[in-house]
Amino acid sequence: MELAVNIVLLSLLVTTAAALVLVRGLLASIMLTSIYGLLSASFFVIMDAVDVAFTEAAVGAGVSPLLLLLSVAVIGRHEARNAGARPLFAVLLVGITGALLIVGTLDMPAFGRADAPAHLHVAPRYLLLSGEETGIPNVVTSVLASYRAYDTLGEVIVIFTAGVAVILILASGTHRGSARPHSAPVDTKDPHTILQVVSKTMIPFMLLFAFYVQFHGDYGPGGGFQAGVIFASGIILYGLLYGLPAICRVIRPPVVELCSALGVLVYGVTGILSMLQGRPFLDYSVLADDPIRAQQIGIMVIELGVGITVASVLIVIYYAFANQFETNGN
Amino acid sequence: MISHLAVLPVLLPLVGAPACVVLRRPGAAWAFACGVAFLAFVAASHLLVQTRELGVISYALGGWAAPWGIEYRIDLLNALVLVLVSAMGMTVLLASRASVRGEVDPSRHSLFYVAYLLCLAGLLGIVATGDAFNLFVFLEISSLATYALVACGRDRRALIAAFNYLIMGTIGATFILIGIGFLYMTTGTLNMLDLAVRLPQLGESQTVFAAYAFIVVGVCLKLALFPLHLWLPGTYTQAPSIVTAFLAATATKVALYVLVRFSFSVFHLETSRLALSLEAIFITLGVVAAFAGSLVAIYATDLKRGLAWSSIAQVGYMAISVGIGTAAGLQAGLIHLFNHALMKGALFLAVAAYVLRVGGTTFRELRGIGQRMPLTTAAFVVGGLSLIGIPGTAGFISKWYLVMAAMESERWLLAFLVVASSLLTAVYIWRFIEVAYLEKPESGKASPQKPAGMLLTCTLLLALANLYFGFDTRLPVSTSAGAAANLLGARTP
Amino acid sequence: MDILSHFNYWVVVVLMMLGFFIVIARGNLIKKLIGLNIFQTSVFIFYISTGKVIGGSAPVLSSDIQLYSNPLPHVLILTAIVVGIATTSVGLALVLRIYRAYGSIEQDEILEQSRQ
Amino acid sequence: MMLDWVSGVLLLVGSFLLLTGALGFLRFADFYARIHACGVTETLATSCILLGLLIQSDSAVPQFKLLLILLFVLLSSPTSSHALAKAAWNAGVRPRDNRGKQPLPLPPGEH
Amino acid sequence: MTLQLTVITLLVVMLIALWRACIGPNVFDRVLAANLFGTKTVLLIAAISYLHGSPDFLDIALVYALINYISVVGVLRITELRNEHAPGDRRG
Repeated sequence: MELAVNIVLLSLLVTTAAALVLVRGLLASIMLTSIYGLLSASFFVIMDAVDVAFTEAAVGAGVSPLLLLLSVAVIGRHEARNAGARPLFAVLLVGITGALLIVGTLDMPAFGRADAPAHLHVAPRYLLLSGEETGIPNVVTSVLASYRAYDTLGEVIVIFTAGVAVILILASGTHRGSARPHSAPVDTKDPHTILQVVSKTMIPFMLLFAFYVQFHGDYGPGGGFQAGVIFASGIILYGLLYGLPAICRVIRPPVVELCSALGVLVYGVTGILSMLQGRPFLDYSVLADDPIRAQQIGIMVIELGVGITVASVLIVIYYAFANQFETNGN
Repeated sequence: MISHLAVLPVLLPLVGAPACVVLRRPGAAWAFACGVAFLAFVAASHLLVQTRELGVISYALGGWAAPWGIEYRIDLLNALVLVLVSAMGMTVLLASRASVRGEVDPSRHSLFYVAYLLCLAGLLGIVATGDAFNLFVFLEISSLATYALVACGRDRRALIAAFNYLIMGTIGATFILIGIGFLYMTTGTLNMLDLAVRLPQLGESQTVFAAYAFIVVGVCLKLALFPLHLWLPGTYTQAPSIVTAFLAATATKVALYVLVRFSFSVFHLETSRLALSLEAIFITLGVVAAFAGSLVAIYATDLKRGLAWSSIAQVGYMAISVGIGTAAGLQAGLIHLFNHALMKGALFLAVAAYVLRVGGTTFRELRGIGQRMPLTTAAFVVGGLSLIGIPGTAGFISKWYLVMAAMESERWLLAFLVVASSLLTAVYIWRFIEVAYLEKPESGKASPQKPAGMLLTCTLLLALANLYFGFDTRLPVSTSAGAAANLLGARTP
Repeated sequence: MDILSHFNYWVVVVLMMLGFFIVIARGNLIKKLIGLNIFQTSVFIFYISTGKVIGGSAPVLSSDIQLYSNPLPHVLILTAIVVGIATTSVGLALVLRIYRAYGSIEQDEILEQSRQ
Repeated sequence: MMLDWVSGVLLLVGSFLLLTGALGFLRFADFYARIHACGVTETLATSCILLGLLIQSDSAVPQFKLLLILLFVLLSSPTSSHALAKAAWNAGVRPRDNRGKQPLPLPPGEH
Repeated sequence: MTLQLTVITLLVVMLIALWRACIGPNVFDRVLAANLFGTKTVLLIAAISYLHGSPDFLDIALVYALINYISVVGVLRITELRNEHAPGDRRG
């Protein structure tokens, strides 16, 4: 059954990608991208990668289509028919790459074999010992936040860099920052009362759910990144329905910008604390006397840092994009 | 405290950047960034001294031992590149204040320095790490920051350049990701040292071959090796001059480092059956790049664009040295890596000063600039002579070692071609000298003198460095000799 | 059975190529970014496929499970997904600026304007 | 045993409803007919399937989560159908005849 | 057995939704298709988690439901705002 679902999902993925190649028009493409995100997330569930599925659902089917939609709202959804068409060159290049990839797969260990080299060398230790060493059942969380915590710091810096880059690129005039809530509230002819009422009841629960995901990451799928995305989604939902100025009044842009740096600093300072006591960077053992307890504290704190940065950077990016829209429209 | 030396050069700018966000005044942000970059440079220099004394330094991040955790592994090669990148990053940053004020919108100033620090941290992180996936993460940090920095250029074409760079850079990074995935699949590890131990046990595997191919193509995209150079001329021409100086002096050098690291430390290029064909590919592409880049540079009407093409030519020399693949060849490549950073730093900082003074870099605008800006132009000329490889400059040393390495491996034609392409370099540098000293300035268009003392000082400093390392060659030569020996020695332990 | 053992990888290769094709062949800048997205997501699918152990279960430790799938690719891809969304958002910000500066996001029209 | 039967029946009914809705979504001639087909079946089908699953499980936490999902879908699904139809109308999409060719005449007062 | 049947039905429905998303013809058809696809994914994940016997996956289903709703609202608001600012959507 699992194998059959696997094959069906892969075929659906190929269909979606092929449709993306053929279809013209940006909104249609974005919808297909969103479907692609959902499909790949389902595929990750089949492949036992629950944390990845969680993230891909939130990012591939949620945030990235949303950002694409915001841009298309500014730009228009038209796509020229033959612009930049270099099909022959493209086919050649893609053909070479594909051939190389196929060559690469030929000597690969068969799919799903438990004795593949990747499952024999580094990973077994995580599965065997991470329970004792960190006291956290979700191995993905313990590898992410402890064994390879430095990668995760890099990840937080990447998202922070994206926030800085977006503000830097979209800043205009003499104003520094992501949004200028200068315009009047977007009151449309059609205030969407039903949507507003329903969403308003949901948003608190979404934020609550974000906190659950933040702190439940040790035991099941979830963690700082996913929680940050969900939190930001709740805020963005509010912004979509009540307009940018309304949300900016509640969550002020400069504060969010500072928070995006704050999350990184929380993470970094946790690492530096260990250095000050003569242990390597990000060695959590200095945080408490009991090593397992120390690991748990460390992981919790840095996941918090991740959550703060991710949520605030996504909100900052939303502000910057939506601001483009409003200044463009007026 | 001393045991943390390995991680400090990366960590300081990495944590300094978010702290810098708090500073809203551009002047304060600049000063803070300079301080951070200076500390990183000091740490990197100490690290170099220490590796020269003690050999390889390993630092287990998070306290987890190597293949399970992430490791920083500093040998002579990393340490040299770390010093180079942090030194150039610091110098260009010190020089940047006036130029940024002149070329970038005021609303962007303070975050500009944050992005600069992030880019520096990313580049240093790539060099310091001993973990293949960690390398990818830091590559993306530096790339994202670079796209934003390039987009700060005044002309709207800067946006197109940044976008093209983003597309190509991301394709390159994704290729590297595919390569790392293939490696992980066949070996089960991500640690470079561990990979180097485990890869030979696999014998001839198509997967390993494909992995190497994807990593090389990805890195060469970042390195702008011909024919993957398409993003470079636009990016260098349109970016703010400071960013161009920074990228030219650091980013391609780091990419070369990654290429060398993967080819020799991880993949044991010599023992693999690919060695012969790869040698030929690198040498051919390098020679073509050296000639094509120089030829385009000769016909350029814009100084900045000409220098950008010259960078492509210089990358060609480095590719040649990797292709030669002997200890002497690698040493020549590393010396050239070091010296070229000094030359291009000096040249592009001088260009930044020109932009500040006359508002542009076309040869028409630069007529007679030698009389109006004697010191800056003198520095430019020194950099240019070094680029040609005139004896007495740093450039001569690297050309000398490169030609020697080619002759040592009995590639006489190659040695001849290297010398011949240097003559092309002389043509476009001479063309500038002619414009700068022998032609009359255009009358009527004299923009007010802007205070740019720091910029001038740093430009002169780099020009002097070009002269200094032309005489006192101990630092680059001995370090790179040690590094090259390490790289090749790792093969037959 | 031999075909099945590599089926996943081959399908993923097709996905990568389709994404890569969109990036190169399309002139619309947003479409290029969408293609890049597909390309990267396909690489993620590849990584996750390599981590699967048939008969294994999700790597959340529990006393009654013997065989787990490999958690390391999951960790790597979590990071890579973040990198992907970061790249997309920076790319989109650039596209918005390009639209403001050129009034178009078609490569041809932009090149034409740049030449003038 | 009894519960298993109930759960099976619920799942089957849900699947059947899903299939009919999807068929309508595939075959109907214009947008409003299609949104009618899947918007109406979706709520009941989802409820049936989720209830069927809920009956199958024996511990409280998954049951609670399923209930949450059910609640959420019951709230969000009609809302989004409504909003979608409204947006389509505002954007100028008009009902068409059975073959999807001719626009239908509008009631007086609309334009 | 019925669970397997449900999974198969869900996959078929997803295929249909995908088909509709490909052929359109209308933007709103595609949005509707994506929405339908999303809710079916929620059910699929829930069903699969029972098939697997690991109810942890239900968190993921919940997130899908949330995200799906948000993206529909996003599409609607954005197409609508665009209509207001640029009547008739001048670029197609």
